[in-house]
Amino acid sequence: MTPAAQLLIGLVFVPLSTALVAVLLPPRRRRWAVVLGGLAWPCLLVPLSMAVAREQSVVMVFGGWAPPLGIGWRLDALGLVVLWVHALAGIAALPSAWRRFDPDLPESGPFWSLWMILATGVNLALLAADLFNLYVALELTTLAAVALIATDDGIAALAAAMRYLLLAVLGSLMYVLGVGLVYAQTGSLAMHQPGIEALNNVALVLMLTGLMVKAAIFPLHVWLPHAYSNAPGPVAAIMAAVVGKAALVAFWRIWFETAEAPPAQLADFLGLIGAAALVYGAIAAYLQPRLKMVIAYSSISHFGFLLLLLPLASQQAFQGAGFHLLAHGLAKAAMFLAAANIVVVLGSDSIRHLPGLDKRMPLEAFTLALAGVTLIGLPPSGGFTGKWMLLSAAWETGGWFWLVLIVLSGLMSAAYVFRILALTCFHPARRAVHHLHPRPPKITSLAALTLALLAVVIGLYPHPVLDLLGAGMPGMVR
Amino acid sequence: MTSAVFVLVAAAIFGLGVHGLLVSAHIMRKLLALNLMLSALFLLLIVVPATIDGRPDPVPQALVLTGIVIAVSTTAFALALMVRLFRKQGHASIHPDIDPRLLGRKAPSKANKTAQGDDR
Amino acid sequence: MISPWTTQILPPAVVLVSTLAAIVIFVAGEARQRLRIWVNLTAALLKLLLVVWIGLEVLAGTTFMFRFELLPGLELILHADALSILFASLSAVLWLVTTVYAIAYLEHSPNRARFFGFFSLCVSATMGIAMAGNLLTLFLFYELLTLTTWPLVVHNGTPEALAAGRSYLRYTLTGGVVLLTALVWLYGLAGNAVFTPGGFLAPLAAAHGDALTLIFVMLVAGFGVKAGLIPLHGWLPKAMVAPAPVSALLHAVAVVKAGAFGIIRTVEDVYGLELVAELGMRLPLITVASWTIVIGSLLALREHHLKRRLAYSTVSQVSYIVLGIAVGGLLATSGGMVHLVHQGLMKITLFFCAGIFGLLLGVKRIDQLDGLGRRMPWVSGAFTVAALGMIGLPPLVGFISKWYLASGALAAGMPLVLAVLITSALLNAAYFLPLVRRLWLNPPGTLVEAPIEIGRLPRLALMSSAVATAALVVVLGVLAAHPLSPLNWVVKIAQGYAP
Amino acid sequence: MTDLLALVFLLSGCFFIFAGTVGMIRLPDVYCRLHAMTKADNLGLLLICLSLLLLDGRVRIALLLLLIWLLALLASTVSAHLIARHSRARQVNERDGG
Amino acid sequence: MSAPLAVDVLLGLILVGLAAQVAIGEHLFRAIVFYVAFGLSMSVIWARLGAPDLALADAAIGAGLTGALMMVAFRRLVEIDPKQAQAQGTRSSALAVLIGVLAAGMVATIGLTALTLEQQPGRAGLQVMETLGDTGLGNPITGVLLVFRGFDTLIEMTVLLTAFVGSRVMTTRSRFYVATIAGFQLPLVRTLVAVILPLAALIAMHLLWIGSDQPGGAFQAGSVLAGAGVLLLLTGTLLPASKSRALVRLALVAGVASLCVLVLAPMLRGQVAMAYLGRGSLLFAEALMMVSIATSLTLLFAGRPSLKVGRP
Repeated sequence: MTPAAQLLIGLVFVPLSTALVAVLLPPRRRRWAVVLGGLAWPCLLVPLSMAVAREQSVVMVFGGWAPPLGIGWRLDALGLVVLWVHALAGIAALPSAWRRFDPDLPESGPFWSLWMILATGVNLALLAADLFNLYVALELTTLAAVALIATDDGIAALAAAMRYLLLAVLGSLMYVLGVGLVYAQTGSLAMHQPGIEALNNVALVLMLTGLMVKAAIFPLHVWLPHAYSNAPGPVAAIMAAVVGKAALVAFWRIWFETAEAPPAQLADFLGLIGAAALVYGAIAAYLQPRLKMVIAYSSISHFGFLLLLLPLASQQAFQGAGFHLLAHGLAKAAMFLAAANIVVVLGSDSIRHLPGLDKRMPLEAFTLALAGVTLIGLPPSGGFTGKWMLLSAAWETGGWFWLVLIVLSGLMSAAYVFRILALTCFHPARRAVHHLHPRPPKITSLAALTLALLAVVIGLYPHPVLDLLGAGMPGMVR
Repeated sequence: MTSAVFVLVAAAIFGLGVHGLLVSAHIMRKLLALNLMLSALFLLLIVVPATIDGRPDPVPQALVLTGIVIAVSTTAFALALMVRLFRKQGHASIHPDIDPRLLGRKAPSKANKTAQGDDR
Repeated sequence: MISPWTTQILPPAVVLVSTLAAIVIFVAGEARQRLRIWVNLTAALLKLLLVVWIGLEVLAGTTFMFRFELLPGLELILHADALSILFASLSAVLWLVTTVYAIAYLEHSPNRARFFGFFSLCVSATMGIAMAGNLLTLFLFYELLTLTTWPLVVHNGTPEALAAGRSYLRYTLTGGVVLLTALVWLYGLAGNAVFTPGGFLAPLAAAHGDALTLIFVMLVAGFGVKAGLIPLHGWLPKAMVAPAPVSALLHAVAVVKAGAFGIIRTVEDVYGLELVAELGMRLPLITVASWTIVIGSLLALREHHLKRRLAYSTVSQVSYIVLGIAVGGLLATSGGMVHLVHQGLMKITLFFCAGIFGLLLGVKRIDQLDGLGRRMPWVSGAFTVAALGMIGLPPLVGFISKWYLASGALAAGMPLVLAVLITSALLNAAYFLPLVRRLWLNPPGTLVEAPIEIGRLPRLALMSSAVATAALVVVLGVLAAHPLSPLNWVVKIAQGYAP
Repeated sequence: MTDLLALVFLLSGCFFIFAGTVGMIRLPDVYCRLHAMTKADNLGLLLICLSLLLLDGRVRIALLLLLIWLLALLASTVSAHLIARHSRARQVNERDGG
Repeated sequence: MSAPLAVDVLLGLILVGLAAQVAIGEHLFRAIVFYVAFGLSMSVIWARLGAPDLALADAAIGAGLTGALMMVAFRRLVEIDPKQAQAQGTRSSALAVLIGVLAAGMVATIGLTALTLEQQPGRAGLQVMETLGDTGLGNPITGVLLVFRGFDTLIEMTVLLTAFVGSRVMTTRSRFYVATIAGFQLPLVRTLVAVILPLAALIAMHLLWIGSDQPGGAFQAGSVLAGAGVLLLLTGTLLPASKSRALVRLALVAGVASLCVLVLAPMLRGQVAMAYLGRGSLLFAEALMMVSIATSLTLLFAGRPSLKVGRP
């Protein structure tokens, strides 16, 4: 068992054991344990990144039982990128969570262990190279996420959590049905199945639909906006950064790896769904009355954007999409953390209360602006890099429709971002709230700002990430 | 032949579950319906793959066993969530209403009462 | 001779000076007024010195080139050729003046930290445009310029300001999107290419003629938005709600000139005029330019709000540049390019004066100008000089550019263009002379609002900056023959393009 | 011979259970229903267990069947008892109430 | 039609009928009761299909515990607001019926077509059967659950733990609640407890012990114990306690922890993660899993972090 593979084990078992310890500890001590664990597992990513850069992927098999008998794990560049987003967002969320989930609050007891369980689930979902292992990972993630949303005890949050739970169960049901069909056809649950000329399309569609529910892709997105916008700030940040993306990565993997030769019409159809999601999300975001709702709907729009990888399906497009995953994750986490502070101070995130924010909370306003730039994809920013790669991929494959769509997506994001910014900074402040709650400690704002800056700066020096993603995906380029 | 029969049975149960899920507003009814659908799914998972010397393939059996435990865990959690939601909003169905607090208005007094009344 | 390292580091340095200033200003916050003023002035001076230094080096034949690979096959290039120096020095000088003016102008208004922060950012974006060594870099700073000028447009935070900002974004971001599309396409065809006099696309013309044509149209449209080519000019008059220094900067230097500059780069350094003509794009370009010149003047004639009239006059004047480029030939090209500088000086003077009138006397409309000449002789004098320059009265700068344009048009055998120039000159006269008459000859009317009192120093600063630019208008006109005058500089550039 | 016996047991067991079920449905009030269910069903179950016991004949199985019957007996006894108590308590309440 | 097939059809019809009662029955409570019946007949079908492990699990967990949890949740609703608790709000529509029928048709076609798929020779199930000999286990399902795909089981246990911790989020705030329905003072109840408790323990141990060779194992055993726990709660022998105890928390995480040990211990000895360590290790893990399953399910039923002994 190579050392790199042992690090893989660590990626799952450090958060998991942290969660167990947190359950064992008395409530007052839990957050210390979680801070340690939450800072510990990201350290593993450094050597792992080197390993992945050396040989495209790190593989391990449990108990030496080779698939299809046993379970295998595989860490590739894409998974690594999302793991980095997860790590950074998690670390940045720590101060905010520390402040929000004070041990005196009843919900703080479960919160800390649930957070680490969520981390476990996400990391596992990114590692799993086995269809059923992926299912259990996603179940774990969903359950933890729902519970975390419910830690905000408001009616809206509870209802949102409930809707999320029901839909997620429905989604995993379809997914497992698909997995069952795959097993019936191929007799194996491995994600990468050599020797199958073509996967049963019914199975493929079932699995993809199930994952679309979990990744909140347009027609099946209904759970997301309320869930994200009513969850406590740090929770929303982490979920927006990785939970949807883990499902999306699984979606891509199944599309490109499990299904050897996915039908082209299906690719175009999914691309169109992505287009619809893109437009719908942007319009909806523009119409929202609450900041966090705007951010949540923008996520839907961007997931649609990422779906455009399927019709383009070139290595360059993959690099672009992967990079956009990174930039978007960081920007979203930053925005939600900033929004969390805004809610703390203004007591609400209704955009009627934003005017004059640039004087009250300049750091938050700046964070929103920077992250917004990335979302729009204005140069120079991570968003622009991803957009550019996808654009040139679209140009090479002659996908003019996709090209125009991607270009327009920037404009649509600009619409809702500048709506917020205009209100934040430039509306005469007379209609703003007057009685303010005490500011949260500055470090929470700085954490958010750092993420936003990172999302912009990676656009200036994207080479390492792009080189990582350069290997592409098995069976990806048609 | 046997398996064909059970496939049909599973299909029927699945359809009933979907129907129940659609028509009932009560969360517990939805949960029941989902559990029905899950049972149908498990039945399919066992019946569809070919048997190995007369008994169902052990791998799907293990998967279903896992699935059953996950299902009961999810249900238990969902029930706790439902009770809490019921206590706060006074009825056991999902409303997309957004929380009035967040729009800066005063929350409706009823919601307030139920909220504080039973807390802690 | 200077070390190669310096030649690499100077162009980004020119850009970053004002960025650093912006950061300092933002961090320092609203209260630290003295610090802000000093940072502003020192940064402006430093930038001016750097630009002059680079200019002299370029004159000595040094080449400045800074490369940074943004993406594989996608480079960020900052370089300094004569043309960039022309634009850079213009912005540097006018930034210095405008800073002085703005400090005085905004003395009592809120949010000055934000204003000056974005103001400096806006300038570094302009510098980036000037120094850009390839289309991507140009586009990048062009978008940054959009981003950084928006806060200035909506600075007042009034609903009108917000509306103006919205339309500004609508136009410019759409333009940016068009540019982006064209850019992707161009990179797909030609790869990552540096600006080269005479263009680098000629080899592709045979294979992808139509594609190139379409790309050209998209590029010109994209830049034309900011250059205010009719019918893409809609945002400009609306943007007049911004404070006077902003309108001065936007409409004399940063934004509109950036658009014009982009068109120059496209025509001369990406396509080359021959290729443009070959693609049959030259005549359309000339037509659009002339059309904009005439229509812009007519619209200006119709406008009774002072700043808006100036804005429309900008619309018409900036197209002189495009016209000169499109007509081509040594004379016309230099005429167009030199107008980049000359129009900048004249227009900024006009806006300074308009701003002073508005601030001190609450004068916003034309019919309120009556008899201000006696009330404020210096300012009115500056205004008059600039206005006459606009009309093209010798020996003022306006005359020089128009003269070169006209003779270029004749040299290129385009009498129609000459007609256009004459018409526009007449129209200019028609909408500027009445103002001059009102200033000096009409009896003073009653003031709309009582003059607000500001300190002597700020008042002096306002006046002097206006007078200074006006003086430049005269001096550069008189000394046009001097070897370092913009004219000779431009002629050198033009020789590079149209020998 | 044993098969015959088993068959008789089985059929009678089925009969009792059937009777119990009918009683459960037909009889007027809780107590009668409980009466029918518990008695008839337990007897029926016993008979069925006996018949299975005869059919199989292994001691271990026999013990298991016996255990099953005892458990069922216990369960039904307790549940019947509780149900009866509960309904009686409710009746008392109603009488006092109205 | 042959006799066994007739039996299948009969069982299927019963199952569908019960499902219909659950899905579109009038009263919620009756629906729950019917769901329990549904689970039981489901386990009969598992037995019929030759999957006794599933039969046991579904009878104990699917029918018994899920039913118990649903009933107690229902009782809480009634406690809070009897009127609203039953409020159905079912709006039956032709569209819903149509969609249901379509879904059924879809599943039927999928299943029937899947039946016709030809099977790969090297599929996992066959490999399990071949490799099982090396592990010295008799029950292939235990082999898959704890040896070949043991990691799934680890996550599955974590899911159970998560369900408990997650429900704590809600229950920390809600009012204290006692699930007792029968007074402990009744002598009969006392006998019941006195008889059932040791018996349940015995059965659990039995299931655990034979699990590696015959149907049974940690899940079945744990759910039997959990059933006993529910009985104790119902009879008031045990009462929910809001003061969480370290011992209880230990019992909760023991299962996951033991599986973690199964994964990590081989690595300490330089082997690959989760290398097979022999039956003893499995028994150890399963015992702890049983404890965890029993504890967490009982506590989920109690809706409290801990238990205390009720005094008669």
